[in-house]
Amino acid sequence: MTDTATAVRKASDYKSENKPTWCPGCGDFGVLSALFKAFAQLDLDPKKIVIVSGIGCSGRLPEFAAGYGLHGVHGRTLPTAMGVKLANPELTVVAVGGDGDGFAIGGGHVPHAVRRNVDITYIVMDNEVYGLTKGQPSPTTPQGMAAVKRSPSMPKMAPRGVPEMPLNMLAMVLAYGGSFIARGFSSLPNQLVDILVQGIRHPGFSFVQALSPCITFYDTYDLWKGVVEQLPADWNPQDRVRAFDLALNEEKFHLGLWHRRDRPPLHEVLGAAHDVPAPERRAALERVMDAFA
Amino acid sequence: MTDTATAVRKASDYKSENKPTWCPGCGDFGVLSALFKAFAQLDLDPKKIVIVSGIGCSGRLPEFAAGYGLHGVHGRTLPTAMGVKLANPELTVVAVGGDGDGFAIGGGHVPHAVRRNVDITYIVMDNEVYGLTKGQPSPTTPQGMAAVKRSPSMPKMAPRGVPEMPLNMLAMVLAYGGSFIARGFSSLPNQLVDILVQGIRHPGFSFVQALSPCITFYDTYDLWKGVVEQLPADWNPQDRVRAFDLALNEEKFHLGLWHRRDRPPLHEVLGAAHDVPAPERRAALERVMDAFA
Amino acid sequence: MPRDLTIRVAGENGEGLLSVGVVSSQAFARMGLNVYTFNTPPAEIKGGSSMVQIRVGEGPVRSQGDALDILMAWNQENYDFHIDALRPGGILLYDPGECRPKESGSQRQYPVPLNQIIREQIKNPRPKNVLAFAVLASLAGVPRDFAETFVRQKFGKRADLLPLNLAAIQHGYEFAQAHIPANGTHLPVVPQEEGSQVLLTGNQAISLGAMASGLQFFAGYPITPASDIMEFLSHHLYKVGGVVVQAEDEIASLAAVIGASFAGRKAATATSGPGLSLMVEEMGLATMQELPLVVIDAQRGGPSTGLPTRTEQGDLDLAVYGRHGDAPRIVLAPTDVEDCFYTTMQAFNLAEKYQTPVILLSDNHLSQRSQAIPRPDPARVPVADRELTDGDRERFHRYAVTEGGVSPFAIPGVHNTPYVATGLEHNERAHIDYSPQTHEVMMRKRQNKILAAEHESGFVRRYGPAEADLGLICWGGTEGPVREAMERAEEKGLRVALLVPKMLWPLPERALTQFMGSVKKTVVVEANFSGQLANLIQSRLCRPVLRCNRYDGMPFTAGDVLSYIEGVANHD
Amino acid sequence: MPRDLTIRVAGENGEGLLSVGVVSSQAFARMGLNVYTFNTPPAEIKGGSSMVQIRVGEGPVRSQGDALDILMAWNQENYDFHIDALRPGGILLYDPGECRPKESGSQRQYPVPLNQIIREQIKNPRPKNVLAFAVLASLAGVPRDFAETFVRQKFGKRADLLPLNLAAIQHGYEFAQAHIPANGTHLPVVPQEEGSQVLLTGNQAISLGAMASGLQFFAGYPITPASDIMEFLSHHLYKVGGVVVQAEDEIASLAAVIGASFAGRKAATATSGPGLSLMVEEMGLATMQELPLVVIDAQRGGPSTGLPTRTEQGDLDLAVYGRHGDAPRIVLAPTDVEDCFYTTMQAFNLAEKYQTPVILLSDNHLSQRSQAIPRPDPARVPVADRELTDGDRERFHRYAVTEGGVSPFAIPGVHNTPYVATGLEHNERAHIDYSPQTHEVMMRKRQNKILAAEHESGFVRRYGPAEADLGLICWGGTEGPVREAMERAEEKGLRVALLVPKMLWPLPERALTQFMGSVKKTVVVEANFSGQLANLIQSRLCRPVLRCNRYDGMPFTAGDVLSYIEGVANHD
Ligand SMILES: Cc1ncc(C[n+]2csc(CCOP(=O)(O)OP(=O)(O)O)c2C)c(N)n1
Ligand SMILES: Cc1ncc(C[n+]2csc(CCOP(=O)(O)OP(=O)(O)O)c2C)c(N)n1
Ligand code: SF4
Ligand code: SF4
Ligand SMILES: [Mg+2]
Ligand SMILES: [Mg+2]
Repeated sequence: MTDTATAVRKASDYKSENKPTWCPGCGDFGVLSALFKAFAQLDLDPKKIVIVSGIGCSGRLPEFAAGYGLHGVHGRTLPTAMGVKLANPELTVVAVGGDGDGFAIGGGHVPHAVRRNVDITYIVMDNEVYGLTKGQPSPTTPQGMAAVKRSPSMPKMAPRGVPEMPLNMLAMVLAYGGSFIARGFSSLPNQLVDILVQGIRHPGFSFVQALSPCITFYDTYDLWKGVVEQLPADWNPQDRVRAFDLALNEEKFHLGLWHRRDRPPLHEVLGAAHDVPAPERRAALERVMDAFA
Repeated sequence: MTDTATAVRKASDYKSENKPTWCPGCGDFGVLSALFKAFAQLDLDPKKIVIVSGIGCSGRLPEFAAGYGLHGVHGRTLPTAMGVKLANPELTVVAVGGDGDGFAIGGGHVPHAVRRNVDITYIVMDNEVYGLTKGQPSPTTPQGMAAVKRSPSMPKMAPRGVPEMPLNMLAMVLAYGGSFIARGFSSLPNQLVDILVQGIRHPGFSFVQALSPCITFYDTYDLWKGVVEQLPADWNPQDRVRAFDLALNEEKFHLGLWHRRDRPPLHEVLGAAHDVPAPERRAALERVMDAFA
Repeated sequence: MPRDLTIRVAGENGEGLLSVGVVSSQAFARMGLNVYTFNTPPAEIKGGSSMVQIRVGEGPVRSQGDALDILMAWNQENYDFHIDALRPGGILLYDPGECRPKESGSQRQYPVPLNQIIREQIKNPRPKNVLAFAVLASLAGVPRDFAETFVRQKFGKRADLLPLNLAAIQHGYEFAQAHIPANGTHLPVVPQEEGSQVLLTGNQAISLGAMASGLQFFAGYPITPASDIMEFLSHHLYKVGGVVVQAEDEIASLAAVIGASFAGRKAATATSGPGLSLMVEEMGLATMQELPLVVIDAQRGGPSTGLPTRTEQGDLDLAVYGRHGDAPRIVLAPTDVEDCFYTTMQAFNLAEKYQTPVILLSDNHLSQRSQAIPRPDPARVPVADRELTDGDRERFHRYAVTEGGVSPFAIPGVHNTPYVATGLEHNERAHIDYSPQTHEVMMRKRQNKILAAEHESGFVRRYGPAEADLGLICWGGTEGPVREAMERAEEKGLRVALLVPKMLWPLPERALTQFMGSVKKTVVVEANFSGQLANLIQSRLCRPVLRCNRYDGMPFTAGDVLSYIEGVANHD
Repeated sequence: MPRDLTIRVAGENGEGLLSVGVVSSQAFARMGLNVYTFNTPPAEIKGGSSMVQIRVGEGPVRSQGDALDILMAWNQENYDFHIDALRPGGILLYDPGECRPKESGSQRQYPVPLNQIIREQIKNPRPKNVLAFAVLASLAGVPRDFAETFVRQKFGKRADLLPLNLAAIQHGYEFAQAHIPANGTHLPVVPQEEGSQVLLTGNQAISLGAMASGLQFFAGYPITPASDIMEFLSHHLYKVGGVVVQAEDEIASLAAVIGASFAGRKAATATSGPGLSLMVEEMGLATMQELPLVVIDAQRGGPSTGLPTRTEQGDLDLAVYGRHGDAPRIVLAPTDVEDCFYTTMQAFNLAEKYQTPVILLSDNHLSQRSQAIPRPDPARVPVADRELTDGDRERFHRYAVTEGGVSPFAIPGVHNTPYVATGLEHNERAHIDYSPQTHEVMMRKRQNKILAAEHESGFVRRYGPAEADLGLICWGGTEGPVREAMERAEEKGLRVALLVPKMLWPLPERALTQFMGSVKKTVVVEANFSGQLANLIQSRLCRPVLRCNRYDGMPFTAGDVLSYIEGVANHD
């Protein structure tokens, strides 16, 4: 299974005919190209890929890729992706979206996708801001005035500083019982490719926080380049408690595979839709009806 | 501030004229009477209490209490309670609801109420089942066949066992950054009263998981009586990581104050609605309009 | 021999009251009789006063009945509450240990010491339901050996319960035969082929209809009175290759259904008003992405949380108009339990044929009641599937503008024609496109496609003479009592016709226009306050209609409708 | 001297294009002229082609204008796209370094080397917007010292920018005066009292109206084109004792608003179609609990995510009918920027008076455009407050059935009359009660209360002769172009009248009936596909109307409506 060696498809095979509409310099470009490379490494057939997204700059991603895409409404990527996967477990299902899409309006779906261990890869393109709606704070925007100082255009909404403490998505997904949790950075594409390859291969819910700066409304490039750091050399991805500790207390952004554990994916526990010949289906139906006769 | 000594109101003063409609033996009776006692200890004026609830057996609680109540729709207690509190921070706002109300349909609101540190007390009456809709599994129902064995009527929905891993609410609220996190048991009322008194006094978001068995659809009385245990004597409620460790790995239900930290509540950071004399308001409005002339 | 009997048993919930209804209706159905039940659950989960009503007869039984033929009251409170519903000449059975009825000149009163028999003879409270059943069965002419066989079949596997229940049959029959003269209460045994009749609730019939249509994905969230569809399917859908998920809420349910439909499966969810309200945004997406799917809405009393265990037809407006922007879909309403099966099949078929969400409007009363019906025959409705692309990448336009507005569908993993379904405005190739031209063309495509469904046949039923003085229009579960009222009105010499549209959007305008042209006055009968169908008809046809509305949470009775009809008739 | 000028500037977004619109409209407004802007933002966040349009004149300016008087094209692509919109005799200004126009016999063409001036003379790209403004201002007759004073006021605090912008004014005026003959393009300076006119967008006027009404709690979630209401209020509401929360979604927004209203504050949220769809369940709760609150819906192109930056009037059905069960509320629609202020005040007043949610329907075009309007006077609309209980515990019935249906309100912490507001059916004392009697009474109470609002005065405007051949009806932001078309039709000798209901639910039936009686034919003009107001009128009045719809995401022009009017007139 040396995918890189046997790969017949190139990253560029996963490009669609639509030119990305993102601002030049947007971090999302890095995520998109990492995804193309991961697909190529895994040599996935585009017709068996479904990318599900919500609304946001990040949510436009499926249109720029060559597979199937479902660009749904704001915040509902995860249950939608679950529907796709349970309808046909042979598909590779990738869900993508922003920090707002995933952790504000969509935040109620994350715990359930995680606990079900739906076999999809979920990439949150975290820019700590609402990009598409032009610069309001998101659930991950840092608290207080600091944010305002970093970028004069941000946040529109909080003249006296963002009043809320930001959410910590890694700690949250750990608490939900996530079976694959990783963090990458759009400006470090090789690692991101690697994480995505592992995540797609992981049989279960793979959570990938992809730091992906918004150059227009909250430019964190310089800041983030200064604070990213690899996970310690002795990191044990089985150790959930240490991961929680780090997530809550890190001063830097640690990149890499934070946590991994084996749990059967939902479609194995619950079953999935599958074809049954019509006569068998008919017979089964009649047996059910017999009970009411 | 020895409330017990100076209290002039009795627990029975907080009873409304409506007789509870719960099944005889329902755990929710214990929660209700603990709440009455806590109100009495704090000597709260009923007209300054607002109990906000969603839908569920547990959601009926406000009608049985003498204060103001807002019995809203399913799953929206927390933002509703936030509206009440920000409208008038002098009110004592208590939100109550079930495990489904809070962690299924309402699960998206919990992280935000917690990170905002809205100054309310949120009691989740956790019976690990959907009571009002007659016995479907909830987000806290144990996974697999075990549940079915414990109670033959449960779960209606999962003939081959609940496929999902249950959510761990304490770990979740810890990950969200909760400032007051405790667990009580409806069958141990004294401790629950104590927790509620502390929670109501705590200036910020107080999360109380109240184990409260559903005698009709998932009778866990015997089981739970056997597995509840107090937090260890050397417990340090500041230690978030140990709390997370215990939450994830406990085989018993540990009762008591799990975690506490100081953070200013939302209405102090953001401000709240308050009366301003009409001429001042008018003058402020004119100043705003001047900028557009 | 009576045409039919309307029997009500009222008592404390939790004493097996609800199961008296279940046992009796099963037994009557086995006798080959028509059965129609009606319950009002109490506000409490356990305990509280409740009643079950069974109407049973040889001829068609179209509604829960008006005045009662037999009332069995288990205690004083229930006697007081229900006695006025007993018709003159009707039979009151009461437990003399619990209840002291007032003297009545016009009603026959018999004490039935249920609790005493339980206490002293059976010595176990469990079979109170079967005891009550036995008394009623005896009165209704169910042969005792038939009742015994029934109990043996039902409890045969429970060695602890069988003897108790057989004893209950014995004591019930013996008591009844000794103390209650069965004047004019005996119903016939109607020979029937084994298995040719089934006793189903509306929700069961809908679930079976969905299975027969090829449903393979169901996601839902519990809510009264729709939950039992999900429960039923979770027990059975896997047998036909399907899967059921209990989602975290209704939005997630519909989102998952959208995902599954996009991936090529027939998919559905079921909910009630509050859930449908939450689904509004995802419904618009399904219209925009042209995805086939079915949303079942078992309406209950509203607004808001309302009256969860009561009935109403208050969600029609929401079903038709609940979307931002012009996002049409098809709305159907089955009319009785048998029709639930077939109309559900049609719902799936139309969803596939028009690549659109279809809302199926049932109601609490229809969902929850049991009716004995001829065993459904799936072959009567040929199953339709969505039109698929031929897989030619160059030619493939997911939203090709075609004559009928329907464009070929591509299935991930199957067709080598990937595309992105988006909720933003898009052109034929599914690319995002905000140009005025594209928006205009696509608006027309989506709208005209749905409006074309008006011409589907089989969605309008007409009853009565070709020309009439009064034309009734009703929809959904209200059909039964209205038909019954119409039949009674005919007996009284009134010329009444009835039109029942089962498709409510698009509205079958031609049929309605024709109908309204054939009657002197039109009345829309529906169980809501504002006259939602009446408004819809007026908005499309600009012809005023009269309105007969019930909005107290109770289903119409035939008597309600009849007195309205007579009132209108006398007004001329 | 022209009556007014319609000017369009088209180019790459991101080169300061949008701010040409802002600067120009501010300067024109300071001159005392009427201003009306119109933009179409590109699909991209940054870059992409875009245009800004400003119509400016001394008399009333009611719409964005039809054919352009002046087109300024910054590059070839934009020239190609927009040149057809220039009227015969109109002026084309183009950057000769970027664009090569075709010869035109009927249009005047002048090269304006914007980029060259920027490069060679100003040596900084920032003030391209002011340079473009200066050229246009010179053409439109803005005195140069006036333009300079304006720039000094605007950039006075930015020592880095002021000299650059003054240089842009200088070069722009000098170039224009030297090379572009200003034949018939000079507009007058209209003396006005300082501060008596303000330049506001619809969203700003709504926000100010809400502040004037006593708004003290706002929760919202960002969404185009409503976000700037929340942003505006987050900067200003605290000054009047209010608080603003950005919630996690729209459901939470409305839930919080419900909580705040229950606690006695005036509360509101603002959203667009997708958000309104999500709010449907909480809207029903607010009706059931009889809570005053205001939901602002800035409609955008639909269905689904649709065309977020385009305009449509497609949410009327949802506003009126988007609820399960019969849960009525009041729906209002302001018609222009000035009206946004006053109608918002009325929305809060009606919410308080009738203790009901009120939906205020604006639209993208109305929300985002700027208009110069007389400074709003809050005193023109006296502020109303909800009726409160006298605090008598015995007498207090939260849902007392009163003549008008409105019951006294109790405020937690203030009144010693605690009660529980529930979404379940309840009786006068607010206790849960499913009895048929209670449900019936309460249904009537809630419905009739809202229907009574039909008799509020001031929500219908009528224009034109008392009797007319053609009666137009329109709503919301469509009023401007329709009035303009009507005026032009009158000039052509056609007899046209116009009725504009600002209250859409309950529908002002009396006024509509009277109006339709005074005209020979009625046409409903609205920017949606299905004719949502037309359907509503037909459903209530049973009188057929003609329909004039635009559904391509663009606002009506007066020309659109005029040609429709002429078409109908010629048909007779
Ligand atoms: C129901 C609904 N509410 C609000 C919006 C408006 N909206 C679009 S994207 C977005 C948030 C964007 O932020 P994020 O999810 O972080 O994505 P980003 O643009 O930063 O990639 C919002 C609020 C919407 N489309 N639908
Ligand atoms: C939108 C909506 N969906 C579903 C329901 C039905 N419903 C009522 S309560 C409930 C769950 C009850 O479980 P839980 O919250 O655990 O409360 P409990 O009854 O166990 O106290 C559900 C699904 C509803 N009322 N509204
Ligand atoms: S606004 Fe920000 S997130 Fe959106 S495309 Fe531009 S840079 Fe990227
Ligand atoms: S069903 Fe369960 S949770 Fe509900 S009242 Fe009865 S015992 Fe309590
Ligand atoms: Mg973001
Ligand atoms: Mg529960």
